[in-house]
Amino acid sequence: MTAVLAALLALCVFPGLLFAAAGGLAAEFVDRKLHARMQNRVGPPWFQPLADFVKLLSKEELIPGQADRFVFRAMPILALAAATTALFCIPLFGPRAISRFEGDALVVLYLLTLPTLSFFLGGWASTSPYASIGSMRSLTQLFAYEVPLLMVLMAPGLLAGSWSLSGMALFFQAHALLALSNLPGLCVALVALLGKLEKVPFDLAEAETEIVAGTFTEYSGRRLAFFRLAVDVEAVVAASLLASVFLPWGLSLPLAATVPLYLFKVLAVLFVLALLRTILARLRLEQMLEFCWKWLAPAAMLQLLISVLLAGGLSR
Amino acid sequence: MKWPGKMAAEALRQLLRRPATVPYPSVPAQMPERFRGRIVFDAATCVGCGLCERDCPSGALTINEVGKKRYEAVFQLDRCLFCALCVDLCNKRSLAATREFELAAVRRGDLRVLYPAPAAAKESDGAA
Amino acid sequence: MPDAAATKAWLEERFGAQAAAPRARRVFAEVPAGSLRAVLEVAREELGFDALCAITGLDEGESLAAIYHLACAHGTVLSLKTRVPRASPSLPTVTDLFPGAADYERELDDLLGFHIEGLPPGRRYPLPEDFPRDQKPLRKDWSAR
Amino acid sequence: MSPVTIPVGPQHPALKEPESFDITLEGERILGVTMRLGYNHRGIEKACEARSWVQDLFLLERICGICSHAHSTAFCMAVEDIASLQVPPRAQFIRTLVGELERIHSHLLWLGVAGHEIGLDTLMMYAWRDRETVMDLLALLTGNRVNYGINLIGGVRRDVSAEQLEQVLRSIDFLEQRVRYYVEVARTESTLHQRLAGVGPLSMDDARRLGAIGPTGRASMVDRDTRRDDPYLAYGEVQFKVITDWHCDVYGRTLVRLGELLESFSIIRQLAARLPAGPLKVKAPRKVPAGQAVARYEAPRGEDLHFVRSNGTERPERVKVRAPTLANLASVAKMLENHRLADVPIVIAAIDPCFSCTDRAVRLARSAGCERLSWAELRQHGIDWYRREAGLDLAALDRRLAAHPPPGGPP
Repeated sequence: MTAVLAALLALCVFPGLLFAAAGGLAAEFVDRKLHARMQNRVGPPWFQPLADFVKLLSKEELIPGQADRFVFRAMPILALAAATTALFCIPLFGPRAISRFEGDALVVLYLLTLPTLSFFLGGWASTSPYASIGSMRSLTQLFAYEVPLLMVLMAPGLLAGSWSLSGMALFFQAHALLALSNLPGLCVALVALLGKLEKVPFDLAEAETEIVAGTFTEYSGRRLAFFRLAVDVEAVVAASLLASVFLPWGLSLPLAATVPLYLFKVLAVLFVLALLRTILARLRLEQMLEFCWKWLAPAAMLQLLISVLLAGGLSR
Repeated sequence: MKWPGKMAAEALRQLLRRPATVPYPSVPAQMPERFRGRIVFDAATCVGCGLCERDCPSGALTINEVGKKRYEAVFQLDRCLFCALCVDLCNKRSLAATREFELAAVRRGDLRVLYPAPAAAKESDGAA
Repeated sequence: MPDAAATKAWLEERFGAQAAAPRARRVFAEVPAGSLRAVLEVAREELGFDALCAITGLDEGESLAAIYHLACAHGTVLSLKTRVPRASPSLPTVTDLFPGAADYERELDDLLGFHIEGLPPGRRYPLPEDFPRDQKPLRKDWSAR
Repeated sequence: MSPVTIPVGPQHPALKEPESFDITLEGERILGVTMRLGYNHRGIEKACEARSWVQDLFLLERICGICSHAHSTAFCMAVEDIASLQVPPRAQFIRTLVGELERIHSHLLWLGVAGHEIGLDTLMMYAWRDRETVMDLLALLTGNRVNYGINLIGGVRRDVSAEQLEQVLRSIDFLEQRVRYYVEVARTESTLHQRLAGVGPLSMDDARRLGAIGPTGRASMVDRDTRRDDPYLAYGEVQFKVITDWHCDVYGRTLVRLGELLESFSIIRQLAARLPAGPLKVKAPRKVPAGQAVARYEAPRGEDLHFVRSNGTERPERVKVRAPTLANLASVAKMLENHRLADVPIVIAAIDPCFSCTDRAVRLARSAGCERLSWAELRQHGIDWYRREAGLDLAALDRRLAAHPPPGGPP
């Protein structure tokens, strides 16, 4: 009975839906505020993302006549569910995540890819030309950033000899200095994350001035609110993932220290993301592909090489 | 040398600066002295020559004779384009441009402003 | 370098056109519709009037007129007027000489009812597609009410 | 993938004014573009024929919100030419000063729009923040931020005081430093450069053939500038360079505009140093003698041409306005040929289109098979939906609105 209650609690409150949603809205606020201040603007008040969410919930929802209604309706829920589920496997306030098993690193990556796929399907199902082009772009983009991201996330795993995020975290608690070798990977991951979160310079899928709102063009009301929340949750999950994999220090400290430490790391990741999207222009699709394959993927290979060599040295 | 992120220093500097945004309307906006806002009419000095009415580009202004040498002015603020040409044309300086610019109204009727003739009781006052 | 006086003299001599140069760098001339294209072409080739700035359409009662404003690199503007009868206001297109002129000619058609011979097909400009074709707003006898 | 046609406009985030570009795409590649213009046609030329000369001046100033001074000055010059009025030199200088300030505000506006079109909103925020300086200057000098109303046939309406000139020079110094920073950014920021360089190419031959003017033409080495070629106002008395560029693309157009900003600062300094004393205007006749004139004015977007004909009455017989955008639109289709969808917004923006100028009656584009709701139906639908779904009763508001219809609503 208590096990069921605990599971329900985990599902709904921590680190489940409530925590993820609160974290996501907070992350959106931080991002928007930093973006605004770097542009010398005031920026939104702290409750603005929540207010936007509530407002969207109360709005009328329109579904295009020719849209595939089931896919159109299901995709926002799928995106939100996938992003939230990923949080269960990420070590937040300690080296051990709520759910951990060998190979959970890949599951998290898979779960983080699902929202992008759901954007694609949602956009495709809505049959609008803007959304279709946005969908094509988001899928094309996926292949560009996903490979480098996967490679750099594998690198610490190679070093730690574990395919579990918790396993990696535990390993780096013992070998704190070795985590420094992953810093090139962190840089690659931060750039790839801009693609995953569809932010400038990689926001081609929803490039406002070109294709209106891209994949989300036909979405309104509740479904749009869920999609936007899913993006926010994805941001906080991805930031947590980067924090636990690339900045694993201090996870075995007492809870009173790990909680602020976690917040600090996540905020640092969000800050870098906000800065990058402030100072860069949106790339074209072929420019993005070229950048990712020409620069990002080789950098990820380099990180992999460093980790392989280090792992070889350790085992000897 | 071309490199991405040349604006980083500038962007980070802004973090330490106060936002450039003027928090209007909580801080009122001050218009410069020459601003051409709502036109006011001084019925006491008007001689009813009608120069202003004749040349108003949008026909926003009418001067009516209500009694012997007594004139009232009617402004249609929804037609007025705030060029203040009428002010320049008036030989008796009966018209003046103010710095008032917050003229939005919910009803069209509110945009019709009557400046009554002098003897018609009260001082000329603004929106009805 | 064609200044106003030289341009005026050239027009009078070459085409026997009536020309006037009321101020520096401005020439006004009238040519018959038949020789319009020839004058435009020769003015471009020989005097360097290589930019067609605008075409003004006029309603002069009995006739309609079009003024072709040409500019050269030295600032002289040559305004060539040509008249056509109101009953059959037909002008040859100049889009082959000045490809940018298509919109100017469409405007002549839409607003004044010129018939431009040889104008490449395209959408109307500037009036909406559902505006009655026989209504020509810039004619003097047309009013909005 | 079979070709798809996507509508860019009449309502689209990339366009600040309603115009429509139907773009046929194969993947990301553009196969063809059809333009539909005229959404902003307001019949101003016709309206001018029914108003007096001075009324027309203020009507024409409202053709466009950005280059309003260009239109009003061009009209004034044409009328003064017909009536043989000698405008006092001080008035000429003040007109030139306002004209150059207008160019600064327009080019900074353009820089911001260009940044926004390629996703660099930060550039827009900075450029528009700095543009406030010049807007405030214009308000200080003329009495308003746009539609300055400084012109009168025969001169100007307001004088410029010594303190105001000092304020102008101080602001110019600040703006110059900012513009130098933007030049630096444009030259060195690689993502910006990647989005601009090679985009929307227009060769010198094409530019000449299609009649491209203003910065669009000058960025394709068409060395034309009315200010130099056909000097008007006080331009004959100041030194300035005509900025041209050999890039022949959006990047070149950016550099030309930034270069022109620096030239404008220099022109303003010369004007301030040499502002002659004297009267502000000469009296203009109410009936302009019969005649005709062509006036050309180098607006921020290119040459603005006004043709005015008078028949000796209180009203003009014909006023023809050819705004710069119309001359440049023919080039846009050329620039977009075989390019990518992603470049459409910046290529259109790069000619700095001003469609209100161009078109000078708004109706919906009708397409078959669409359900069209009238304003009243749409409003009723909203009220019903909120009552049903959200339990909000907007009927009280509805009753108030019914009693007093909102301004601008249909009868």
